[in-house]
Amino acid sequence: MAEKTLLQAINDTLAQQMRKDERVVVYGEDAGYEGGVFRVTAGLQKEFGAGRVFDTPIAEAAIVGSAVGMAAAGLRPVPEIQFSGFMFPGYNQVAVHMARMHNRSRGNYPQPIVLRMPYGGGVKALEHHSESLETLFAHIPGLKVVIPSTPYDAKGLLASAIQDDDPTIYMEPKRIYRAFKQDIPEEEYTIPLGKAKIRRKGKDVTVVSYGAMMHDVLKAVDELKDEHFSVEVIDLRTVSPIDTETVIESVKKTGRFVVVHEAVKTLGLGSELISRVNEEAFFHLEAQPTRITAPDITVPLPRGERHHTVDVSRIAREIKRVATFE
Amino acid sequence: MAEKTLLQAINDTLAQQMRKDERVVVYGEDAGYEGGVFRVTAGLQKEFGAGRVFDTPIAEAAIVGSAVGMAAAGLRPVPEIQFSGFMFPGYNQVAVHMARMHNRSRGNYPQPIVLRMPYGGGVKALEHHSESLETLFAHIPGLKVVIPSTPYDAKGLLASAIQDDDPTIYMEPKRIYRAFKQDIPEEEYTIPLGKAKIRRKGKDVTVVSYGAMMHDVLKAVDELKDEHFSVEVIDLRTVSPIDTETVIESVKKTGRFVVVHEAVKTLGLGSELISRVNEEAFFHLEAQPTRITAPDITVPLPRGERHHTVDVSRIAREIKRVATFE
Amino acid sequence: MKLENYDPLAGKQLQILDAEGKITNKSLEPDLDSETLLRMYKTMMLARIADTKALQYQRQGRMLTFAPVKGQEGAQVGPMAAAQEGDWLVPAFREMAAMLYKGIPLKQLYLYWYGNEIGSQFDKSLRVLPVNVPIGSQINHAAGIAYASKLQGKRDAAITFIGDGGTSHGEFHEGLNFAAVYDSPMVAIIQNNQYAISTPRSLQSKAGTLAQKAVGYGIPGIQVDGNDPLAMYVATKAALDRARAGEGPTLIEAMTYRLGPHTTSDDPTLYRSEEEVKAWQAKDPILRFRKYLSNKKIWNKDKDKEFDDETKRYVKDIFKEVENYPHPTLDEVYDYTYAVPTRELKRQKAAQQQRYEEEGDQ
Amino acid sequence: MKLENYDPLAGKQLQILDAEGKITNKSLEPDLDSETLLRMYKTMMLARIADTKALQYQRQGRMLTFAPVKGQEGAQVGPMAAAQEGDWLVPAFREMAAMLYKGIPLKQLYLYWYGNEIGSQFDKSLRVLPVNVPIGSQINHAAGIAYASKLQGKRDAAITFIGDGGTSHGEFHEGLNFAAVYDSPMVAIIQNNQYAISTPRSLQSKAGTLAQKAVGYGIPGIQVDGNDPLAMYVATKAALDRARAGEGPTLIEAMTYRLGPHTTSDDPTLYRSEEEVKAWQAKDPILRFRKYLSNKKIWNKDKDKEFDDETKRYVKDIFKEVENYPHPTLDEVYDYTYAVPTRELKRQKAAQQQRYEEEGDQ
Ligand SMILES: Cc1ncc(C[n+]2csc(CCOP(=O)(O)OP(=O)(O)O)c2C)c(N)n1
Ligand SMILES: Cc1ncc(C[n+]2csc(CCOP(=O)(O)OP(=O)(O)O)c2C)c(N)n1
Ligand SMILES: [Mg+2]
Ligand SMILES: [Mg+2]
Repeated sequence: MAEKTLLQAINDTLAQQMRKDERVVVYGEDAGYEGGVFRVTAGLQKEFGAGRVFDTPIAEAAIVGSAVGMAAAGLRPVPEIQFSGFMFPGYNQVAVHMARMHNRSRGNYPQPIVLRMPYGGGVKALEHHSESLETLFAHIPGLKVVIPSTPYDAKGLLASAIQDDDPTIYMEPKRIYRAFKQDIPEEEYTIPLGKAKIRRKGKDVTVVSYGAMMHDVLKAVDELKDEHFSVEVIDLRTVSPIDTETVIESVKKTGRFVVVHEAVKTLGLGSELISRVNEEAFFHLEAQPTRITAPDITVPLPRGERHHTVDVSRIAREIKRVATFE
Repeated sequence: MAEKTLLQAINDTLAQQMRKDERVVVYGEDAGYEGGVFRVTAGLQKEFGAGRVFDTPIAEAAIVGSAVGMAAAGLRPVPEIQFSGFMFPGYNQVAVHMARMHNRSRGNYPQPIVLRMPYGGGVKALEHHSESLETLFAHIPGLKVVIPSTPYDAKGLLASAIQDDDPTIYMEPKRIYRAFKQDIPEEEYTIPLGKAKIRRKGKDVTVVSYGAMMHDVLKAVDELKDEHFSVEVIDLRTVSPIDTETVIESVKKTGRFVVVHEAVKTLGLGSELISRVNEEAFFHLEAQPTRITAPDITVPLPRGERHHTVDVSRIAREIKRVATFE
Repeated sequence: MKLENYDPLAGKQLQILDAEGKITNKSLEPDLDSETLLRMYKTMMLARIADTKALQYQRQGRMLTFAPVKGQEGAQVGPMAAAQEGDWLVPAFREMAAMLYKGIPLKQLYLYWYGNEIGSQFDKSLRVLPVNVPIGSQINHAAGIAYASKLQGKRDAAITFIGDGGTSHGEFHEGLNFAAVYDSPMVAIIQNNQYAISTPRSLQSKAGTLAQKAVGYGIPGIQVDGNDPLAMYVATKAALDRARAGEGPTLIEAMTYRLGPHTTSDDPTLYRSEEEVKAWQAKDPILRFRKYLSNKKIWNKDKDKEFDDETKRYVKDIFKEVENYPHPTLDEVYDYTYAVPTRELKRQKAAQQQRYEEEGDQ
Repeated sequence: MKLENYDPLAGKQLQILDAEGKITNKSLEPDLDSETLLRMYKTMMLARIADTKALQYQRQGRMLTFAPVKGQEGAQVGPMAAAQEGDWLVPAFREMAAMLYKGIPLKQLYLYWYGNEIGSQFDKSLRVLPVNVPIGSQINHAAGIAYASKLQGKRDAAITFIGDGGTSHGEFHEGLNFAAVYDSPMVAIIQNNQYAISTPRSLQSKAGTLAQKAVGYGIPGIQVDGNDPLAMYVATKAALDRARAGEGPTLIEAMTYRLGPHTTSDDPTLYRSEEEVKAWQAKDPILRFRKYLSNKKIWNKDKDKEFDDETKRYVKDIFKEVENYPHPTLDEVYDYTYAVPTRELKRQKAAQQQRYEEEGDQ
C-alpha cells in the first residue's frame, strides 16, 4: 500500500500496464518528453522509450484516428487529449470510427483504446479548460465512459479500461488530481467497468453523482449527518454503460432520488438517470426526482465561474428538501 | 397558396429570404452549381449568383467556421452540411464558436447562422447517412435546434431562424422531403422558434414527437381512434429551446406521457422531456412516462435498419399501454 | 525511380503506357511477370463488369446506392500490384478494384453495397479495412497502422486512397503530417477523378497539382497518369520502397476520371459535358492495358471474349447469392456494439425480441 | 516586393533589420514616418512591460493564467503597422502586442486574462475578434470574414495569427484552402516561436519551413525574420496589397521565439536550454528596433527612460483598476447565451437568484 494522489494513481497504472503489455502505447500533445501539461504521463517516455510514449503534433483528429488504426494493427493505444474542451476536433474519429469500427467490421477490429482527458471546472482556467462533456460520449453507442473519483478507483478502472476490448473515454476530474491522497495497493488490480459503488449506505434518499462532484456530495451528506434521515450515496464511476441496477435497487428502497453533476442541465446525465428511475422504479417514488446541475450556459471565465458551480450548501439543501418532502 | 413538398418549402423560403435580405448567403458541398445532392438549394445560384450561393471544398470545419467569421462581418450565412452524419468534423466550430461567440464577445458578435442538414433514417442509405443527432446540438448552450415536420412549418420556422440573431441548427427530415404536399401560403410568414404545436387535441395521454417520426405518431393515433381514450399529440418543432410549457400543460391534463423519437434512447431528447415532466408535473402522473426510441446501437445498413426503426404499430401499442394503464 | 528527384511543382505527369497502349517511357517500364500482368487486367475487368452489372441491378431496384469505380480501375490495381501481402489497404469508398486485387471476394463487396455489414467482415489476413465513408478520416487510420507497423519492427506499409475532394479535408492534413513526422511507412494515393460529386477539382484547391500538397509535409509528391496501371505500379513501388526503408510517407496523385455517376443517386449530366466524358473514355485504363497485353502476346481477342463471358456469369451468380443472403438478425445488429454486450443492450434487445414475438415478426 | 517571386523552398529568410539594429536589405527598407515607427516601438514596449508585470502579479497570486507575448512583439507590430483601419485582426491567444497596436486598451486585455469576459467586449470599430483558444479554429473565422469582405465589395483584409503548433491542425488546412479557393483577402501569419508548449518545431512537421505549406494551397508563402519588425511590416504590406487586389491569401512564417513560459502554468526549463534562450535574447525585436530608432535620431536614452517609467506607472494603474473591477454578475453570465434569453434560462437564473437570496449571496 502507498499514499497516492489521483494523478499519481493514473501515472502508476499507466506504467504498470505498459510494463505488463508491450502493446500499450501512450501519446498526445506534450505527453511524451514533458510528461503532459499535468505531468500525468511523467517518466513514461524515459522508461518505455519515445516509440511507445510520444509527443504528437497539435491534431486531435490524428490523435484519435491514429489510435483507431493502431488498434486495428494490434496495439492498445492510450492517447491523451490535453483538456476535454479540445476533444471536439477529434470527435469525428471518436463518434464515427472508434465507437463503430468493431460493429462496422463485424468484430474484426475491436478498439481497445483508452482516450484519456482531464475534464471539469473549478480550477480557475481559461475558456475551454473547464468543460464537462460526458453526455457527448455517453450518447454514442459503442463507447464506454469512465469517470473515477478516488485514487483507488482511478487505478482499478484504468487497468480495466486498458484491458477491455472496447473503446473507453477516461475522463479525469482535474480539480481533484492532487486534492488528496489515498492508501492504495501497489500491485495491479481491476475494478469492473459499468459497476457503480455505494459510497454511503442510507435508506431515505438516493443521491447519485460521479467525478470531482462526488466529494462535494459527500461533504454535503456529512453536513446532514444530524438530520433525521439517512442518505445513500452512489458513485457511478462509469457513466456509460450506467449501472442502472444499483441505482434502481437503491431508489426502490429510498423512494427518493437526487442526481448531482457539474455538467449543464439539459441532456446531462441527470436526465438519463431520471428517465431510468421512471422506467424502473416509478411507483416507488415518493418525491419528484431532482437534478442538481450547472445551468445551461457556457462555463464562465474564472471570475464568474461560481455562478456555474454546484456548491456543497446547495447540494445539502436540495437533498434535505427531497428527503423531507411529504 | 400552393401545394408544396417539405423540400420545396425550404427551397422557396431560402429564395424568399435571400431576395429580402442580401446579407443572406447559402453554401456548402455541392450546394451551389448543382443545388445540393437533394436539390434543396436548386436554382439559387442562378438567381443570386456564385458569390451568394456557392460550392465549397469538402471541409466541414471551414463551412461552419467561415460562417462564424461571415456573421461577425455582417452576413447571415445559411450553410449546408450534406448529411448530418458529416457534421462531426465541423462540430468543433459549432460547439466552441458558433454557440459561444455571442457570449464570448459579450454581445458584440451575435451569430445569425442557420446550419442546415438533412437527418434521419429510413431512406436505405449508406453508413453515416441515417443519423439523428439532435442531442449533440440540444445539449450545447447557445444553440437553437429546429426540426420541422410539415412544409408549412418548414417554411415558417426557416424564415424565423434566418431572421433570428442566434445560431440555429436546422435539421431536415429527409425521409419526408418529398413524401407529401401541403397547401401553404406563397408569401412570407414566420413561426416563432421555441413554440410547440398541438397536432391533435386529446385528454388521456400526451404524446410528444418531432420531425419525420411525427407522421408515424399521427398514423398510430389514427389507428387508435376507436379506442375509448383520446391522445394529445404535440409536435415540438424546436428541440432547443424546448417548449416545456406546452408539454407540461398537456401532461397536467392527461397525466400520461409518451415521447417518440428515432434517435437512440440513452440521452435522447426523451430523457430530457421525461425529466422536465418529472420536475414540473410529477404529481399529475398516473402512469410511468415512456420512451419509444431507437435502441442504443449504431444505425444499421439498410438490410438491418428495420431493427433500429420505430414503427407505427409499436407506437400504437405503447400509447395504448400507457393510456390504459391502471 | 527516385521519388525525391521528382518535383511536383514542375507540372509533369509520370506516364509509362499511353492511351494507345504504347510505352512512352521505356526505361521505367516495370519488369512484371505475365501472371501479375494478367491478374491486374483480370481484376480491372472484373471490377468493370461488377460495376456495370451493379448499376443495372440498381436501376432494376435490386441493388442499393453504391459508388461506381468505372474509369479508375488502373489507378487502383497498379498500386495494389506493387504491394506485398503484409501491406495494409485502407480504402475510402470507391476502391472496389483495389479491394478485389487485394483478395476480397466480390461477394463481400456486393453484400456490403447491398446493405449488409457482414460484407465488411473481411478475412483479416488480407489486411483490408472496411469501406470508409467519412471523407478524409481513413488517412488517420492508415497513419496509425503505419506507426504501429514501424513500432512493431515490421516492414508492412499502409496504402490508403483518397479523392481529390478529400484533399481539402482537415483529416487529410493531420494524417499526412502525423505519418511524415514519424517517418511512418504510409503511401497515400489521391485518385483525382476531377470531381467531388458535382464540384470540379478547380473549386477544391487553387494549387496547380494536388501532388504538390506533399511539400507542406516535407515528403515526396508525384503526379501520375492514373489511367496508366504501369505508371501507378512504378510510383507506388518506389513509395513502398521508401516506406520500408524508414524514409516515411509519399503522396501520389493519380490523374484519372470517374466515367460513371458519383453514386447511383447522382446525375452527372447536370455538371459535366458529354465531350469531357468522351475525351476521358479514350483514355480508359482497361483499353490501353488490353492493347499492352496483346502487344506482349499474353492476351488476345478470344481469351478476352471467353474471360468476359465467364466473368459476367460469375458476377451474375454472385449477385444471386447476395440477393439470397439472409438479412441481418436482431443479434447481428446488437451484438457487435460492444465486445461483450452490456446489460442495458441485452435488455433492449430482449424487449425488441418480445415485441417481434408478439407481432409475429422474425 | 513581389511575394510571388519568393520561393519558400529556397530556405531564405526575409530580413531588413538585423539583430544589431543594422539595415541588411536597404532596397526593401520601408519608408515609414516617425509617428508610425514610434507607435511600433511604444507598443512593443507597452506589451513587454504589461507582460512582465502580469507575470509578477501572477506569481503574487493576483493574476490568473495567461500566455505571455515576450519575444514575439516584433512579429506582431510589424504586421499591424502594415494594416489599414478597416482590416480585421483575428488573433489566437498570444497576440497582446498586435491587439494593443490595433487599439484595444490594455485594460480590456488584462480584464480578459484576469478572468472576466467583459474584457473581450472590444470597441467593434476596431475590428478585432476575441482571444481564440482552440488551436487553428481562428483561421476559418478569418477566411469567413475575408469572404464576406470580398462579397460586400470592400477592400478590407483579415489578418490572422497562428502558432507553429497550430499549422498541424486540420482547421489550418481547411481555412487556408477555403480562403485560397475564393481568392479571399486574408493574410495568415505563423508565429513560429519554435515550440508548442514543450513540443519543438521539429516534431510538429517534417517540412523544412512552415512557409512552404503555402504550396499546397497554391498561394505565396514566405519565411521572415520574425524579430525584425521592418521585415514583418514589408511582408505583410505586400500580402495585404495582394489581398486587396483580389489575388487571394498569403502565408507568412515569422521566425521568432517565446522568451517566456508557454503560459504561467508552464516551466520551460523542462524542455529547453538556457543557451538556446540566451541566443534568442540577443535577437530581441525591441533591442534592435530601439537601435534602429536611435540611429534614425528619433529616439534616445532619455526618452526611453521616461517612456519606460511612465508606462510602468500606467500598467500598474491599469492593473489596479482591473483588480477593482466588479466580477461578472448572474445577469452577465446568463444573458449573453442567447440574443434574447429563453424561458428555460430565465427560470434557471431566477431559481439561482432565489438560492443566492436565501443564502445571503449577491
Ligand atoms: C466528411 C464528409 N463530408 C461529406 C461527405 C459526403 N460526400 C460523399 S462523397 C463526396 C465527394 C467526394 O469526392 P472525392 O473526395 O473527390 O472522391 P470521389 O467521390 O470523387 O471518389 C462527398 C462530399 C462525406 N462522405 N464525408
Ligand atoms: C485544439 C486545441 N488543442 C489543444 C490545445 C491546448 N494548447 C494550448 S496552446 C498549445 C500549444 C500551441 O502551440 P503553438 O501553436 O506553437 O502556439 P504558441 O503557444 O507557441 O504561441 C496547446 C496544445 C488547444 N488550445 N486547442
Ligand atoms: Mg473525386
Ligand atoms: Mg509555438
